Amino acid sequence: MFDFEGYGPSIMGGAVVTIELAALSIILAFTLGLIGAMAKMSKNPVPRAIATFYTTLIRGVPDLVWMLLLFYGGQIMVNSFFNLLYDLSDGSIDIFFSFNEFLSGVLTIGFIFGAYMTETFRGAFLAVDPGQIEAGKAYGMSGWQVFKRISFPQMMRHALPGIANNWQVLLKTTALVSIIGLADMVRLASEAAKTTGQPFKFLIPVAIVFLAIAALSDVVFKRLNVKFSAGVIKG
Amino acid sequence: MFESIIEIFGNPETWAHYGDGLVKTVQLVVLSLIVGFVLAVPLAIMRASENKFISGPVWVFTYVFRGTPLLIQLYMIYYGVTLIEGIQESFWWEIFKRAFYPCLIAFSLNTAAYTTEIFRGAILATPRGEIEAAKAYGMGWGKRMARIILPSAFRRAIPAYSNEVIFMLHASAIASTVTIIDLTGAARDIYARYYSPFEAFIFVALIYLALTFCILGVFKQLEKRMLGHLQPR
Amino acid sequence: MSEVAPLIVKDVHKSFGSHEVLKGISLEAKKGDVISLIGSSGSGKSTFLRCINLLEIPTSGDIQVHGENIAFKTDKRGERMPANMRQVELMRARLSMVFQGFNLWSHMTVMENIIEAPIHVLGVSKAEAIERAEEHLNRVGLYDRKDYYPAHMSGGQQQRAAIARALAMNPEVMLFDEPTSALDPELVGEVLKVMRGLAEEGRTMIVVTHEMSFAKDVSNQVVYLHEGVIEEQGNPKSVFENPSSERMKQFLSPKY
Amino acid sequence: MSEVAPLIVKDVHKSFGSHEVLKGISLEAKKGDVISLIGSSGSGKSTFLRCINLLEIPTSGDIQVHGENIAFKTDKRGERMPANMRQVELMRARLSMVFQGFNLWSHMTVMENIIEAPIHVLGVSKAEAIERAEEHLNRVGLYDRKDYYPAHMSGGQQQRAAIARALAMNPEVMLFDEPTSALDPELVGEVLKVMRGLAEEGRTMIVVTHEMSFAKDVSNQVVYLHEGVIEEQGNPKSVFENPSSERMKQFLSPKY
Amino acid sequence: KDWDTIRVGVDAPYPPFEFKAPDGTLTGFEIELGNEVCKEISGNDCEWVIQAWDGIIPGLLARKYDMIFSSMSINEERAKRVLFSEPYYTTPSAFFAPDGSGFDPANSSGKRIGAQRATIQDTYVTEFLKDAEIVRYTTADDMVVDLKGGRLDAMFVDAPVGIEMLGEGSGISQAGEYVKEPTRIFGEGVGAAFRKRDAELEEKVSAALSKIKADGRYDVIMKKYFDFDIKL
Ligand SMILES: Nc1ncnc2c1ncn2[C@@H]1O[C@H](COP(=O)(O)OP(=O)(O)OP(=O)(O)O)[C@@H](O)[C@H]1O
Ligand SMILES: Nc1ncnc2c1ncn2[C@@H]1O[C@H](COP(=O)(O)OP(=O)(O)OP(=O)(O)O)[C@@H](O)[C@H]1O
Ligand SMILES: [Mg+2]
Ligand SMILES: [Mg+2]
Repeated sequence: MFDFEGYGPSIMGGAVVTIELAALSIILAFTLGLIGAMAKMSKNPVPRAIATFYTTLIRGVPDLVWMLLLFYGGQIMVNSFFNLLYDLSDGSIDIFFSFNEFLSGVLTIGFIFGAYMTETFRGAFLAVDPGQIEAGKAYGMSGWQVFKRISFPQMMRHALPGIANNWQVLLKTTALVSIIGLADMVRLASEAAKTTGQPFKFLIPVAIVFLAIAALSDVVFKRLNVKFSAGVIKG
Repeated sequence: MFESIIEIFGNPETWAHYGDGLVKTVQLVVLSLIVGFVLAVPLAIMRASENKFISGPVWVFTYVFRGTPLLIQLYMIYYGVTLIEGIQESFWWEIFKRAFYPCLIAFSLNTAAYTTEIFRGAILATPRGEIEAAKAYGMGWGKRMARIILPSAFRRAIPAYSNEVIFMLHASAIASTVTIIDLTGAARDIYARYYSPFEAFIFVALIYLALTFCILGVFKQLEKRMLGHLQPR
Repeated sequence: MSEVAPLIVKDVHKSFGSHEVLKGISLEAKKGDVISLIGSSGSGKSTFLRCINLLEIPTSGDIQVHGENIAFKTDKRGERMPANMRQVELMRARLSMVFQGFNLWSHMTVMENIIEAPIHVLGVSKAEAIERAEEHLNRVGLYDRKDYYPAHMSGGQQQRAAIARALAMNPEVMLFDEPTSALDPELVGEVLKVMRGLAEEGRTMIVVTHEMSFAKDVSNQVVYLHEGVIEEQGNPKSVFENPSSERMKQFLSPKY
Repeated sequence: MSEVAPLIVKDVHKSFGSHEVLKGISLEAKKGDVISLIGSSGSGKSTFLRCINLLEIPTSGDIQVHGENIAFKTDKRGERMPANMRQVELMRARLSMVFQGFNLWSHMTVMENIIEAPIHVLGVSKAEAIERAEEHLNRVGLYDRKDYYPAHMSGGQQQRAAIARALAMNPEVMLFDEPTSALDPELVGEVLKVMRGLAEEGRTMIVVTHEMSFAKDVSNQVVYLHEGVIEEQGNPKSVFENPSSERMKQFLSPKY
Repeated sequence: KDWDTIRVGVDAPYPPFEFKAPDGTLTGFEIELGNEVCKEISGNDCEWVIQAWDGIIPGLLARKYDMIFSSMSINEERAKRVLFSEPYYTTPSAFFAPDGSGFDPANSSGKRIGAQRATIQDTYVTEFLKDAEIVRYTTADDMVVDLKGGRLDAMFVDAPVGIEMLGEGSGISQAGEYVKEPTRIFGEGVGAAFRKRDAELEEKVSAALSKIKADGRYDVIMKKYFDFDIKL
């Protein structure tokens, strides 16, 4: 039944790739988002400008174009540097760097969603009552302690809906990596669909997997929301 | 680097190609937004209904179209239409043979789903008192909807809808996967012709960026004009 | 007295679930009557007013507007329903309501608010509606604000705009539900002044109010509601100076 | 009197942009002093209190905590900065502040709020922190609320929890910025009672307050601030009964 | 530099030269031949890297892999950017169209004709079939699906690929003659491609290819996939 004319196992493998890709990307996006939000709120205009440039640029250009650019161009950019070394050293320095599709996918999606996360986190940090932070300082906490113990946990509460939303969008965006050649669930299923001439047989199950992950994430985020809204009056 | 830029952009065909792509992208986005909007209005009204039998099916539609990748929706429609019995003999085939219309259908349904949810939220946010006032002045359901609820809901929906428009512009890039030469498709052609990803994609990224800014600008004006009643003076 | 009364309410009952809020209320408004409805919070004043123009459907009882009885039917789930929504809409157009929270349509300017229902419900031409609206705006002293959005006006101005909107329907009866209680004390005066003017013009009005001075000075009939029953009713002089009911005495005592 | 004063403030100035809010304020708090800071709104009371524990950096002037001077430096942009953040943190740990809006950490229970800084700033063990927290909670009458989140308590309870949090740092000096003004009148009493108790125990406290009765009855020194200057200072009896400054007389007049 | 593992770029599916079995493993004529070549040089199979055709030369230049072994026809345009080995096979290109459609390459005005983007076939139709509507595809299988689905009037591909992908009974067959001219476009056979600086690797590969051709291994593989001779 789950054989799917022999394609079943490899599509299942693709589903794992999709989930791994999404999970690693969201971690990267989360990190970049935190850094970006810090930079945007910094008093120093240089990181602020860089972060603003980053978010504007990312949000103004389609994901797919970013993928094509970073996927095809990223490696060239890195390696053209090493090529230069190679040529300058007459071939004695021969370093190269190989991005596999998976890594490129994670980097690209993480990079794109880092920009969306930046905005989410920035809004969430701004929503934290400044009095809460001041109280931390007034009790002698260092900047890092205030961040770790006060701002961050409170910020997460405000950020959670945004994170949930970004996650759902990111999940669907992973489908685009199939276009640049990563053998994720969508790619394997659509190849199978084309080869066998049965698009629905392969694409509908994939759609259902996406819906299932989305529904499951909903449940998880509801739980997380309960956890992070400890201390909030429930309306 | 400079030589290749000159080689690529010195060729008028490159510009023509991007120009055609721009036209295709704009056509696709504008048409699907219009169709999506037209579908979304009745769907949103249904979705806002208290009757589960009316709102339920619409919920299923929006949940499915918002919960799955647009790319899959596109593949299903693009490859699916060829399987419809007898379509190749009918006059419809002239329409669906080319990728444009299947793509337009996928995009329209997708944006309709998102727009439905945006409008539904805006409809439900209509102040109760304003609806009561409309009732109290003798307006029936249809008039209330047409004169009070929808006009104020549309205005409230503008900020969220502007995001949807930008998302649609960005999402339209996947049209290039089904042979449509939109902006992204043009960039892929140029890339393949000259083997230069940077020039091809950075240039197209700039065009998208410019389009995004145009959309933002238009909506900013629209908000200024249409949302005056919500801003404090 | 051969003239038909613009509004007759007969033995209206209203329950929410098992809670009976109105327990048989009857009222007749003759042309030019200004009836003040008073009573403590929760006594059912708003509910009664909303029953009159069927924003709430009375559980039983009848409403007669200018001699015409509103027809009711019972729906599938056994709930009472107007038999003919068109009739209700027409009736509502003849009983203009002014709400406590104004409920001006926020996406329309004052002018648009006022001409909306005359054009789209009564079918008046736009030119005529505007002409009349201007009169009403002058009447309530808001002519210079006609192109403002509600959010850009003070509460008192909004309430006066709402009164102009009600006037524009040229209603048989105007219903007011605590028209001043959402206003700052300074703004109450300007609205009461307009209402006093309307009363002097001979408009038929039913006013739910906490402003005893208004009830006393302006209305020709005061109705005191208590727990869904009319406890006391009559001309303001007798009601305020010689209340026969104990409850009414209590109700008046803290304030006087 | 050989004991070192827990807090000495010397000629503190503070400007925001071109607006000079504090124009040279000096103050010495000896052990057991309860100093009330009074003054009209905008006179700079909060700013002064915030300068004491460096939530605002004074434009000039010195702060000495228990004989130790806080060191300042000038940063690249020419702004005055603490030379050593570690010193500031240690100093802040010794001056516990109780805020007007309580500022309890909303994601922590009362108990967690109280043990947070002792554990993470003072390095007390968790067990010990809890033990001491329980004492303080008993002290302010909140023991049974220890597992509540701030949002689930009344304002008066929150402020008492905030006082317990400040006490848990075992501070040299407690700073209060209008500890009761965010409270409903009924709740003010419970907080003042706790503060009175602290004063009787011999705690050193600096209290910005609008409660003249508290300033009069509880403090041993009253400081009247006006436009960033100390206009009057002394024991409450003389200050309230025989104010020498015209401004102070005016300030007191409307209320007495 | 010693070539322990040779990473090889290939555009799949492009049957019978390279394609994936349902279980996901890569196979085909060039895959088997390539593995022989790699074994000859390094003792190991090649490390295959799948890359869509339109990115295959940039991928090489970016060192995603060290060699392209993917039915790449040797022509001048490409030779400007990459270094080619000796050709190792040659096949003609051909049009394929539904049976009975009467498609004639010489009279293709207004027809929808598919070609794979950036291939020699693309270059050819772009230059010679100016009145036709050219639809460009990233991969060959997309194009075949559209041809089968009736979206294309014809496609222009490497002849064995067309034959293999369409198969018997598909209702689609070759239309017109094989196309091999002009050589300017179609080149003189298919070669492995290298970065220009890796001349040493190119020599090794060319040598290995000659050896494999000479000792009969080439023919064994070829017979598995073709019933005619493509050897050069
Ligand atoms: N939609 C409803 N559903 C249930 N109970 C209702 C509803 N509307 C009103 N009630 C109840 O009916 C009673 C009368 O309400 P009503 O609003 O008529 O009082 P009121 O006299 O207008 O009081 P107030 O002076 O506070 O406006 C109240 O007990 C109220 O809780
Ligand atoms: N961060 C700031 N930036 C600019 N001006 C400020 C800032 N903080 C306070 N001020 C100004 O300093 C002056 C003194 O403010 P402060 O809060 O100290 O007054 P206060 O005596 O505590 O008054 P209140 O009794 O209203 O709390 C005010 O004019 C205020 O506007
Ligand atoms: Mg009421
Ligand atoms: Mg203050």
